[in-house]
Amino acid sequence: MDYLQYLRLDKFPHIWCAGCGDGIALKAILRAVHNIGWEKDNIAMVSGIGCSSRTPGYVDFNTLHTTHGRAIPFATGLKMARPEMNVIVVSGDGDATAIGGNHLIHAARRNIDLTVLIYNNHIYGMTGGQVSPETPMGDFATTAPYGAMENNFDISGLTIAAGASFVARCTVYHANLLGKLIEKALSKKGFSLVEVMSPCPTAYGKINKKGTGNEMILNQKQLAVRVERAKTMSPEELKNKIIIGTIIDRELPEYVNTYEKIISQAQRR
Amino acid sequence: MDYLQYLRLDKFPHIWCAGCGDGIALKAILRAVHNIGWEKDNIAMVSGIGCSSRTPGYVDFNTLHTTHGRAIPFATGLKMARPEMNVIVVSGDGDATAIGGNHLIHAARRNIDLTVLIYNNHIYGMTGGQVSPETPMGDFATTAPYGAMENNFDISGLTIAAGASFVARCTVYHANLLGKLIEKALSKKGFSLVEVMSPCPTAYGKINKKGTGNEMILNQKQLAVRVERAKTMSPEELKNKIIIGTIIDRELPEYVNTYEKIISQAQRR
Amino acid sequence: MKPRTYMMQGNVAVAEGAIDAGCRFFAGYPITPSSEIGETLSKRLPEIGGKFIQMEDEISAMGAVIGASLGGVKSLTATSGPGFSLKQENIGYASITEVPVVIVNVMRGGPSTGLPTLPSQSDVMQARWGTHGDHPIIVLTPATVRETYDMTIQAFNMSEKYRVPVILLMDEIIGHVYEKVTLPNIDELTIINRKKPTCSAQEYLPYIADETLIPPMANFGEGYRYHVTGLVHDETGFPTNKTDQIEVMLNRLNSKLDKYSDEIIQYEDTFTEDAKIGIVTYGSSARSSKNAMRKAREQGIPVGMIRIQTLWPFPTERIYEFGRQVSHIIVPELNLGQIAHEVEHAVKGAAEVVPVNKINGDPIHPEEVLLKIKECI
Amino acid sequence: MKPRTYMMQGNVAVAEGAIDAGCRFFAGYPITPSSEIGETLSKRLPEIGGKFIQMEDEISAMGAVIGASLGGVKSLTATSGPGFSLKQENIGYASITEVPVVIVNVMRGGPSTGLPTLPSQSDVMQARWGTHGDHPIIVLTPATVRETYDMTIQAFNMSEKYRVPVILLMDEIIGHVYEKVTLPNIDELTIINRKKPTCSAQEYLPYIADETLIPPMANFGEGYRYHVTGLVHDETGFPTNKTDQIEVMLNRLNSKLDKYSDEIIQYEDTFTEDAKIGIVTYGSSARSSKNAMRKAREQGIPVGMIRIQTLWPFPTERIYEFGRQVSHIIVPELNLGQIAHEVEHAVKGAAEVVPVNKINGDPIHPEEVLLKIKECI
Amino acid sequence: MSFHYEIRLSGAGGQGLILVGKILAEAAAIYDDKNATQSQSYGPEARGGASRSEVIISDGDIDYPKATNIDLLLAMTQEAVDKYANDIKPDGVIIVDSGFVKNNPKGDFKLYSFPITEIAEEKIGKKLVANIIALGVIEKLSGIISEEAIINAIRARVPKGTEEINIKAFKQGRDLL
Amino acid sequence: MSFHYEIRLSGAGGQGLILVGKILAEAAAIYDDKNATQSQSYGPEARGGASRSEVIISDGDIDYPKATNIDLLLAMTQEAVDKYANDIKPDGVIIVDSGFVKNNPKGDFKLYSFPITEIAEEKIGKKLVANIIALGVIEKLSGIISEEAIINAIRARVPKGTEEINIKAFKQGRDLL
Amino acid sequence: MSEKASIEINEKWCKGCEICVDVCPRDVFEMRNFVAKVKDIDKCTGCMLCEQLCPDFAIIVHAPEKKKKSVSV
Amino acid sequence: MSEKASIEINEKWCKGCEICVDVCPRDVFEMRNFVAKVKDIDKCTGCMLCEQLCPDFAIIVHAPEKKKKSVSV
Ligand SMILES: Cc1ncc(C[n+]2csc(CCOP(=O)(O)OP(=O)(O)O)c2C)c(N)n1
Ligand SMILES: Cc1ncc(C[n+]2csc(CCOP(=O)(O)OP(=O)(O)O)c2C)c(N)n1
Ligand code: SF4
Ligand code: SF4
Ligand code: SF4
Ligand code: SF4
Ligand code: SF4
Ligand code: SF4
Ligand SMILES: [Mg+2]
Ligand SMILES: [Mg+2]
Repeated sequence: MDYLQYLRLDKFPHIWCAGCGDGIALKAILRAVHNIGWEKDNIAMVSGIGCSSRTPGYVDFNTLHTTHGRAIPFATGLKMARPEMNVIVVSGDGDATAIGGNHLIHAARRNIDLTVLIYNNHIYGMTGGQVSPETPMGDFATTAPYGAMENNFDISGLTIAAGASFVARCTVYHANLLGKLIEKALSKKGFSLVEVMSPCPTAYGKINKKGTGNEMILNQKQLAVRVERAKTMSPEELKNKIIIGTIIDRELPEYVNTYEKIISQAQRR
Repeated sequence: MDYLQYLRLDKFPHIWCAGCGDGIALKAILRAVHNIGWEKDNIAMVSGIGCSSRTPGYVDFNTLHTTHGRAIPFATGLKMARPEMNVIVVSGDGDATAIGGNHLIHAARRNIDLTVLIYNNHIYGMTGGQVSPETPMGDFATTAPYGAMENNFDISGLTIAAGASFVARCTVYHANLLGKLIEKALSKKGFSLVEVMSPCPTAYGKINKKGTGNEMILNQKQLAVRVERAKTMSPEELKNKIIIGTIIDRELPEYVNTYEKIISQAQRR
Repeated sequence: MKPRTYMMQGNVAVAEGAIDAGCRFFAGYPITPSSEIGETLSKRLPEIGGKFIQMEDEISAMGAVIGASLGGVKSLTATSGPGFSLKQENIGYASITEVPVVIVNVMRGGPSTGLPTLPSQSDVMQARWGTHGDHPIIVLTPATVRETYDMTIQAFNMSEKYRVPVILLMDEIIGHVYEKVTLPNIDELTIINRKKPTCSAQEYLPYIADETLIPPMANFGEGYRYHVTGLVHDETGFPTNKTDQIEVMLNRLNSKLDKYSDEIIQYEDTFTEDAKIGIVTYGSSARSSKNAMRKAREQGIPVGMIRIQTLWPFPTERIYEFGRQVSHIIVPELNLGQIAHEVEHAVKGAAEVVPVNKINGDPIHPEEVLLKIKECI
Repeated sequence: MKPRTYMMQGNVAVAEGAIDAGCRFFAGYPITPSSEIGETLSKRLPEIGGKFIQMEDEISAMGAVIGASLGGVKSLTATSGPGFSLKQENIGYASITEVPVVIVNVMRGGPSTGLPTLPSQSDVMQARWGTHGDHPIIVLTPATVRETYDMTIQAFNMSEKYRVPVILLMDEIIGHVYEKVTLPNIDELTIINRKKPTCSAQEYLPYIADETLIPPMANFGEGYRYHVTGLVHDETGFPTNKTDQIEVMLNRLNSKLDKYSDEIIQYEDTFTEDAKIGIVTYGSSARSSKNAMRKAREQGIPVGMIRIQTLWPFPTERIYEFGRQVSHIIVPELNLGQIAHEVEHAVKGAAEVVPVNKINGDPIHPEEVLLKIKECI
Repeated sequence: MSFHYEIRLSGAGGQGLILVGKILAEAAAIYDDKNATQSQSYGPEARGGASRSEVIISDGDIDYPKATNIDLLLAMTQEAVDKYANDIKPDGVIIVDSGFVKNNPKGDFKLYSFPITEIAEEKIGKKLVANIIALGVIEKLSGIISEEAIINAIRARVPKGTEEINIKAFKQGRDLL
Repeated sequence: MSFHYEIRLSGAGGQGLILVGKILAEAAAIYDDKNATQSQSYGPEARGGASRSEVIISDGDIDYPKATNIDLLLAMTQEAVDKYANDIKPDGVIIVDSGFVKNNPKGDFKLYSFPITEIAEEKIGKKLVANIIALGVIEKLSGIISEEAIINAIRARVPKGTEEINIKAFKQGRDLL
Repeated sequence: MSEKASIEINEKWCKGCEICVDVCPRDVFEMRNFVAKVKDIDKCTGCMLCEQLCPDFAIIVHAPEKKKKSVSV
Repeated sequence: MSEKASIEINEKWCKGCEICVDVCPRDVFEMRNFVAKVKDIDKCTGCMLCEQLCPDFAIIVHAPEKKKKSVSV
């Protein structure tokens, strides 16, 4: 397919570092959009602040780069104002689960028809490598010079517990699968989430001696385990593995839809 | 036992309405504290804003009535400053899961040694009965004149997914069990949470025709199912039931403790 | 059309004004003493095809109204002090992205949780300066229920016309008082909607303005795909770090309202022609002051009053003139002199500024103003 | 003791100053251009038994420092504009509960996300008025790395002494510049700690003050059990709705700093004795101005400068005097005239106030100030 | 400023005094075509504690919507009467519920004392309508609003289905005098 | 204000120019006992894009910590030299990496062009030390900081274990002249 | 402590919610003038339910010695 | 479209991350002067991996007709 038709070409080359996974994730999104066949005019991409959140600037949709952590509330308002619009949120692990954690779980609870993509690079990339709720315990960061001391969130588990309809996880290495999972997420009516494991060589890889971007991406190949296979493995075997695939896919009442029904009801009275 | 020794008697009668469950919950807390035998000087009770959050004003501990939703961050700072102190957070369903939802899940993730009590009355009591993330779908509230349109959080599921060590739920009717569960929670090293189902006749009961406080409390007797029994029941049977008891109790590294270790390490260098 | 006469609460007048202004989206979070606005709209909006959402907090409510407005739906949020503090970051976002929104703050006593049920006017400076960075903002303040209705409509009109967040700053007294109002017929109202681009989507530059200084605004989903960011951006809407582009952008942003100050800045003169003693006040304090002024006039004291309706931008010129006319300007307000300070700035020493401040939760009593008037003779 | 001479960044000087002031707790959330403060402390604090926590956002960071300070540990948080906006609600809480805390805002260009890496001084008014309600606050602003160190200590001292949140307002230039500094020896420092109650726990009333107006403060866990609330409270610390009690409380709160204005308000005079043209400025703009002033003096122009160190409370009296001495007061600042407005207020028309404003992300250039100086001759 | 009448309704939260205030104001303003304002004071945030509602009725503009010179005070608790009796203007009217007010205030006013809540329970069978009985008393004693206007306002303001019982209570109150 | 020297180091993020700035400033201030400031400009938030670091060395106070009248410019990319060559003062010095700068600027300055990055790769075997080679060139050409001071500063600033390779690179740079 | 239970009701704090009336298994309470009163103390078993469930701290049960031990609080 | 794959590399956008070099199963790429170059197009099977994984949109693979169909994008 022709990615370029979806891009704002004059903004390229993009700001992401050499070997950053965010560009790979963007390609997967574009394949998904292309396969579904959505009109560019009917797509809004909303983000917060972070490297990942720079994504909307590069795509030729209706794009909204909001404040740190708040993409989901903006997207919620937009979706309610224009239910026919396909609203995609792109967010970083810090943006979505640190400062924006509450909006994430509430959107999941409401099961509002948004698709949220969280680019999880285990770090605050944009601001130079501070610890994030997704930094594995013991790993280093500029604000974790003794190693991260906190547990991290299982983003999938958390959003499922909060009420999401569709949740998946994938690495950028498995780009093909990633595109398909995003396609499923976009097609889902209800709150859908894809956690995209995206290497950040600059702010996370270096300080943790994980190598350069290409090395980190190749490493994902080793670490990834399909959800189906993971079910047959023990917790020990799964340690440090990345489980990829669809984690949940269920039918629940969608918020905007429910609201539209209430409106017709209220207007009938 | 003598509750009065723990109370600020000159503040009584308290502000809670006739038949409000919050006073019953407070008694359960005091029994738990009494049984453990903590010194009043070593207890801090921290709250946000709401009817439930007025609790600290009535007890003769170190008490801190903070801003709406933010009790947990204040408690976090206090606990880190004084690890030897026993820090109890009292919060409402709105305070803890709406505006304060992010702090709740992050404290659970850190597994910091706090005990959080959420008085769930399915409503914003203090401000006159607006819908809350805990208002059951279809129920009425001053801001849900057509019935609540959103799913609600399963507070236990959410905090377990976030990383809590100990999670329990109880009704105020089952006051004796409630006291014991709170005692367990207080004794737990790590993040512990008890969801206290507390009737609000004024702001929730009336508009939803659930009767007066005494009727609502008696109703809890009908609705409650012990966690052990619930395991043997089908989802249909469990519909609208309140599962009470210990939902999870597990060992995980506690944050302040980990930090103290890091300090000795850093100081040794 | 049947006459629209009601006993109406100020907060309800906001809701009704918003509906009549064309508002079809409200996102908020309950807080005393503003909650009735959301409560009313939760009922009323669905009846007319609009939507209400109670968000998880005030930050997200502010985000949601900006998102909805970008989608082309006029949007309102309402709060009080603590929530207003939380909204500040996103108010700045609306300001720099020039997305029309209306924010109501029904003021209660502060700071912090303060006096949740008692009246105050102490968020006046915050309404101007609460968010970081220089930014344009309009702040209106009504003194009656009827004016609350009118000003809510005005707030939407200004917001749409100038692409700026407009704050309706009320005090608890105005928010909660029930008063008899006769509302104008819908067809008598002037309703302003945002100017849409007339050029093609290809030609559209979202932040380029003609001499009006206000760029036409395309709604998301209407074929004009563009980029919106809270970073300083150039005329294309994309971030820039170039000093000359930054300058063009921020200068237009921060001066666009100057061009319209005549139509934005509103105040009401009463008995000012022959006044030797002046009162400058606003909101519920203007009601106390009016009462006091009537009594003073009955006693032959030549008092005149300017009631400020547009707090920001501040009517500096009018107050300067007034300062040169009168010996004293009494400034009754339910705070420690926030507008008095601004009046002092405006009069440049020409008249003596006499603050009447009250922050104990009681409204200013007409007798208190009367006393000051007499002291000024 | 070995001489403490280093090349040090402004942000690192905050961290080192905090440590030397006795700060042992930092809670924050990263944001450019302040992140180095937290980064430094994340390493340094554990080495000396202190604790650092990166909270989930700025709101919770602000809450955590108040909680820790109540526990008796001096506490710091640091941020920049967007985070500063988010902290406002809890800053008001610290203000009304009189819990000592220090908040650093390293200013970048606003509004909103604005210009994250570029310098600015545009949060000056927000630092005073960002939270709702009238409230006491102290705002200090340094111009060199060494002064940043000193002022951080001062900020803690003032915060502890007056039980008030103190804001250290820096601009990006001061935060990021590396400069040679020689720090004083630890034993030469004056360190002030909060006054503790001397009475028994039974007698302790947490909000009753003697003529100092500052109530002694018991730390949580030290045997004085009391209640802290953001509601307006009486002397016992419990909420009150009684007008007379509210008045006592809020009046003391809002006037306590007045009593100490002489020691709080700091500014630095350079060449002012014989000045005919004045400059009033602060932070990095004072460095540009000083450079310009030197050049002007070389050309025989009698310029003098007041560099404001305490932005709030504002040195109104000194500026008023200065206004009567000089013909013009030039006010260079990286915003649209926030302090110029205050200078205008202070001089009451006596001197002409000439703002030099820049908001394009560039620092003010000495030549620009020099130009204005020449225009004023 | 020819006609100006100030009413304060005071008691405890839950006694329905806000509703009485609204009915009075609406009756005067909408059905009797006067000007009126109604305002109330709240306890902590929106609930509990003491309750106070004020109605001002005038044929001119009402600048200041708070009562300063009270013509008529209704006090449904002892606390209320103790607190507010002094604010009454010379020769004003105070109505108390004798079931709750045991110590009658003394001063330059006319005092009317009835066991209002008891009557509600006994005569109407519903404690809850005590407020409406009081409304009847107020109407009769103040004489400033027409009976018809009040009945109209009651119909408009009380919950559907309770109109008749409330009108009965109102009449019961009028009949006390 | 007798002695005052302004250096601008420009290129791309990742080329280590900030480090060079810090070493220069530290060498001058701590080991050579002059005054010095170092400042830098950042891309979006803290990452990526163009990089610029400025060092001012003086024996008096440094009021204004930004370069206004540049004595020496190091440009490691074409973009950098295009952007900044004009800011150089008459007779100033420009050093470019000829591997990246193909179009040399023209003007009233002395231009020195070396394949700095290539040399780093070929002579030291590490592309990464190009910045330190440049530092050697700067030291030699400016002549304002002692070699010893710079070597001390290098030791203090570079990651442990890389001191010798960096000093080697520094000397390599000096030897280019 | 005696063999028989005794109950104190703090009428100033009682808000008349009737919870005690409803929950007492032995029908010990009644409402009078909107506050709870002990109707028949003899029936009381000292089970403490009323005390635990009175939201207003208005009931204190002095349970008989032997019973008290069996109640874990 | 031809029977043979062809590859376009946009050198202006290529940041030299070497991902293409590492992931291509047929060793088609090499690095030259910090940017990727096609070393041996003949080996290319048109599997698209390099295109999907180049983060900089710097690679376009024109896959051979028949292969293309088997690749789902
Ligand atoms: C309110 C606020 N706080 C902090 C920041 C600074 N900030 C910008 S991006 C970011 C974190 C980015 O991390 P993440 O979301 O994981 O995105 P990444 O850059 O790693 O893709 C932070 C803390 C901000 N812009 N606004
Ligand atoms: C920032 C802020 N927003 C809103 C409020 C208003 N407010 C006070 S309590 C409350 C909700 C109370 O509900 P909950 O936490 O469930 O407590 P409850 O009263 O039901 O016990 C709200 C919205 C506030 N005080 N501060
Ligand atoms: S800092 Fe990390 S996340 Fe950001 S662009 Fe670079 S590699 Fe990607
Ligand atoms: S409003 Fe509800 S929660 Fe609040 S005190 Fe009354 S009954 Fe309890
Ligand atoms: S102790 Fe038990 S039996 Fe006795 S009154 Fe109370 S509830 Fe009834
Ligand atoms: S439970 Fe308590 S408050 Fe309720 S009626 Fe009984 S004694 Fe009174
Ligand atoms: S398409 Fe496949 S085989 Fe061809 S170059 Fe790319 S990765 Fe290699
Ligand atoms: S993957 Fe793309 S950016 Fe990386 S080296 Fe290959 S062509 Fe260049
Ligand atoms: Mg990240
Ligand atoms: Mg609740």
